[in-house]
Amino acid sequence: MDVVLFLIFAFIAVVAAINVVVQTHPIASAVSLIGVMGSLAILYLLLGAEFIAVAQVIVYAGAVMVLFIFVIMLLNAGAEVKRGRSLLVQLLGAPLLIALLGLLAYFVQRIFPRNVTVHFGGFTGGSAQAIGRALFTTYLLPFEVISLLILIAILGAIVLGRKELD
Amino acid sequence: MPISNFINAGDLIRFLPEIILSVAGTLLMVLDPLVNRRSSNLFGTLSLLALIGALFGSVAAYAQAGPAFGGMLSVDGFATFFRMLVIVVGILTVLPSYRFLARQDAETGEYHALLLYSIAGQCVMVSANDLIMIFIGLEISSISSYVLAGYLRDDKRANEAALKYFLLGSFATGFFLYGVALIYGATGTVNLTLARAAITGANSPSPVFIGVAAALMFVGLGFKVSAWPFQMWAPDVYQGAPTPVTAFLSTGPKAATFAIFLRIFMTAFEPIGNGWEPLVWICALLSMTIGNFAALLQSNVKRLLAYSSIAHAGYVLVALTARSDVGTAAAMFYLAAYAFMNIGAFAVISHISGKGERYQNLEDFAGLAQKQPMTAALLTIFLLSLIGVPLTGGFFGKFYIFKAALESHLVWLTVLGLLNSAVAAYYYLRILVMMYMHEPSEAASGAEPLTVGLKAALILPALGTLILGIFPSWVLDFAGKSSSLLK
Amino acid sequence: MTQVPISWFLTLSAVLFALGVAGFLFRRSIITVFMSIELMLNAVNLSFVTFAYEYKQVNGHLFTFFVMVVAAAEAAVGLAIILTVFKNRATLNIDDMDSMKD
Amino acid sequence: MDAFIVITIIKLLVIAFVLLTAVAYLQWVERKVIAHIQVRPGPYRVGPHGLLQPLADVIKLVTKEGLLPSYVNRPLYLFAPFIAVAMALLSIAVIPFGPTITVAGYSTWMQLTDLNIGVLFILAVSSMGVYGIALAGWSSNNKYALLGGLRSSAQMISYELPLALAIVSPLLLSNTLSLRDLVGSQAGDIFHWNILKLPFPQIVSFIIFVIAAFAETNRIPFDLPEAENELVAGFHTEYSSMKFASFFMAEYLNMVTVSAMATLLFLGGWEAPWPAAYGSSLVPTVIFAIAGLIAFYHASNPPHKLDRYTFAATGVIFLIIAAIFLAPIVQSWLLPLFWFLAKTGLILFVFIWIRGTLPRFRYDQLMGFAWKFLFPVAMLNLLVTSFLVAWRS
Repeated sequence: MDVVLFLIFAFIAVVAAINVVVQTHPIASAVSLIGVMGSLAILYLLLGAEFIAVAQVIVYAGAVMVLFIFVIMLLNAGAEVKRGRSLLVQLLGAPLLIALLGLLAYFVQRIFPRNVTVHFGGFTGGSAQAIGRALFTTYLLPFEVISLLILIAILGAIVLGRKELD
Repeated sequence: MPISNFINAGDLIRFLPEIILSVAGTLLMVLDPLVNRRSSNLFGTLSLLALIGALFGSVAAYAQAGPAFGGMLSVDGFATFFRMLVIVVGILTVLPSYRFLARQDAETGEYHALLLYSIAGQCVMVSANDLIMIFIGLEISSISSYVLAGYLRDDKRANEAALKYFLLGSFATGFFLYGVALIYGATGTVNLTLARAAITGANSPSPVFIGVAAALMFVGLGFKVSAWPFQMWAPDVYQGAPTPVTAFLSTGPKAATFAIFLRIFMTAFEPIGNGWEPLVWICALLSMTIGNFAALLQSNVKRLLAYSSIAHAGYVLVALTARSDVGTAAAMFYLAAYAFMNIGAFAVISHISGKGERYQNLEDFAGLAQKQPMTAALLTIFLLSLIGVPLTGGFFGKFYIFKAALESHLVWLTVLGLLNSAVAAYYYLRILVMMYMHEPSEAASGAEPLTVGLKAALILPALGTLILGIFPSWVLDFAGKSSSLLK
Repeated sequence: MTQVPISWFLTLSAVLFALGVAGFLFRRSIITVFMSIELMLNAVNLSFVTFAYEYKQVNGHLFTFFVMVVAAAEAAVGLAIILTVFKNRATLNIDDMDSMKD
Repeated sequence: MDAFIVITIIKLLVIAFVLLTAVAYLQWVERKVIAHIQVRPGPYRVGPHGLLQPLADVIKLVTKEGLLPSYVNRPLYLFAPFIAVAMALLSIAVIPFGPTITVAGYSTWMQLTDLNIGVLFILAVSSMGVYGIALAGWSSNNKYALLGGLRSSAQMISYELPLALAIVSPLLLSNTLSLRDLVGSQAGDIFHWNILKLPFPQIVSFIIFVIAAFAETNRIPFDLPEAENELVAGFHTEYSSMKFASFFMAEYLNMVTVSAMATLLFLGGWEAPWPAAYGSSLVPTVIFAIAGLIAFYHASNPPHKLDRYTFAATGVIFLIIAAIFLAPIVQSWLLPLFWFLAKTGLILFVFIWIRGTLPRFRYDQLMGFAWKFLFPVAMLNLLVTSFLVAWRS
């Protein structure tokens, strides 16, 4: 059951991720990316990270990607114009990527023997309560400091987006 | 568990510089719409005060040295050294910004707020002892720098600089973060001290695993410090960004990134040093070589200094390759010296470049010595220090680095590094020749007289460069003392 | 077999990361390049959550949470930068960003 | 295990049937109410008092030709209505309608499934609803649709913030994210409901929630995405037949969801407003009895010939319902259901009422209202609430 669930959503995630990379139109890539994020959210549930799964949907799929789609719509970005790419990229791109993937998979398989397995309900420490407790004790400092980051993001977007400088 | 395990009054004092900077930044941001900004230098003055306050704050924090917030921060000599360095860089950035922003009609509180936030982020970075905290500090510093690079948003080049900086910076962040994830996977912790204990401990994880993590982090940090082969963004970004911002980017964030580079690689990854040493060796050599040879071909001074900053990143990597406390101390000293001389040189460029940053070419410096002898003399100090002439900070910086390299038996790297320094002398001397031996150009004759802020912005780094060159032991002793305590 | 080996999750994460890198390197549209970066960050998040499962710690979830906040902040600033670029040049092709080439 | 699956399937079918019928009739109610506000009869032809009008509408929409304009981006154009209606239906899954009930020996929740992060789930799903509208606007390849889609996504992003902040305050009082426990924490009379609960009554956040909910569902006065005089029909300009109906359905489903959410978060869910000892259990009986008597009164002097029989039949039905509410066996689960539906229905009525009454905002006013008024007020309310909660604990 868990294996089937994993295989289905891993497959969706990989296909959608490939789609992000090969589609020429930004909006098609964006929709595929939402697909990746959605299937990752399901996999998070499998890993017992219910809060993160929901946060993934709210933050990534519901806010970040909406911004992307919004900008694509606003700029009316069309399909990518194909240029003559350098011969090197054309010849080496795909083989290099496949080699890199193979290497990564090899590393991961070698480092992690199959003795640790995942099944639904195997870890239940990812509830909102557990996250909140850790956030306000052990991770109090990063939590407070990261609020500064959000302030910077707001300020930065305003600085760059305002009509006039003075 | 009681809350006092995670926070207490001492922790707040250890966190004082960051608190001062972020509160001041927020104050500036709020003040911006409330004051008539044509009339005053209020924003610049306020941020100067905040930076000086933060300088004292970091001294006060050092008086309480120790881990803070349950091991998230480690306020030690190393952290204090770099905290003070980035704060001083901040002061030296604000000083030329006064005149620069006024000339571009772009003086706002937001500029200074972003600058203060960025410095606060760097302070978090250098004092953090936990990879997640380092990551957050890095992002605070980076995201505000992206905005600063694109601050003059009607300028095509500034946009492009911001875009490239942003895209490459985020790309690097991805790599760094993947490295953090693997460290977490390998050791079950992201605290550097605990991770080191896990790596050296009995059940140490597979060295391949740690190696992959180290490689990913190296890629991420390599991008941020513009080391070969990740240097391609630096010239465009440094050329396109507003000049005071360029001065800041090439010194503050760079010093802070090198600080975490040293901290991560000299604590957590130190046990697998034999693995990464050859990698860093090649990167150091090629960064120096490519930076120096590319700089030979440049006619734009900002671009030239950008390539030279790639080369200087290479010198610091030589110190890292040495893998010793002496090397770490040498890197700390060099970064301080580099900050002074580079920021001074950029301050001169920002003074010469004029409204709209028109004058950035080598020819625009022609005859500066006739028109403004003082400016030319100060630029000469900075350039001589960049070359590494004795009695300047640059000389001792290079000296200590190559000494540390020799002590670690890196003979070839030292020889090639020294050859590189000889090449570098050529393009710095070109600027000097241009200033002293040519007829005044349009830019040199049109340059405004130095304002008080600008004078301070030039004289302070010149003093710094000379002090480091004449009394190097003042800084070096402190660096040596704190580098040996890093683990 | 009803349980999934943990290495499958990590392989998936590595594959997604590599695809993100590929997208960053091969795509020419700025927005798609940026989306590839988001894909990389998502892949990293999967690793964090998987390791959290392995160690039965909540810490990995918190790192993911912080990464999400950072990604959101990056998106806001990044898209603002893209907007200013588009305003000045009316193009989103990364090859056209060459005003400083000598 | 098997019983669980069977019960779940039964619940699924019942909820789907009731919900879709309710949505169809909500539209009828809306037309009737607005008609009465505007002093006209409304739908009257199909069936007595137009009661079969929704059926006729459905038949019309299903049998209409499904037009596929040649210039649209086909996959996304077809995908958009699907995602809109799917996301609207998904959030119903976690909404509880009443307490645990026991039927024929099996006890079950009056809810499809209970998540311990139900509130977050609904937020997540509703934030995905934007895509239906944004993609519809973009894929139509039509400038009115594009502008409509842009406006609506901007509006939904902006109003999601005050909405979420308004939700947080009652959550602080209730200290749970499960919708079922949320009602459990408000057990008792009206002064235990979050809207009036001490230490800080959540009236302000209730009002903010309802205002933001109006904006989230694109209802008047926030229906700028489909402002007819500026943007034709907004994002669904290019849609027809069932695809159009999907958007329509999604809008009404969202209305039902937010009304149910308001009931659960602020109005005590299925709790009666005052204790049964003071006769709250008699309220439905009294209401239905009065309705039945009114029907009989109308039957005695009918406006149409046929009404003599239809009104009488309706009156009998109402009286039977009133009698059922008195039966102690079913009271335990029928009463909570009644209160829940009554509160949800009341809020739905407010939705319709406002539509009949208020004019539309100007676009910049709309955004300014969200950012400059609603957001700070919600923030302030949250601050005060959190301080009071911290002080009390």
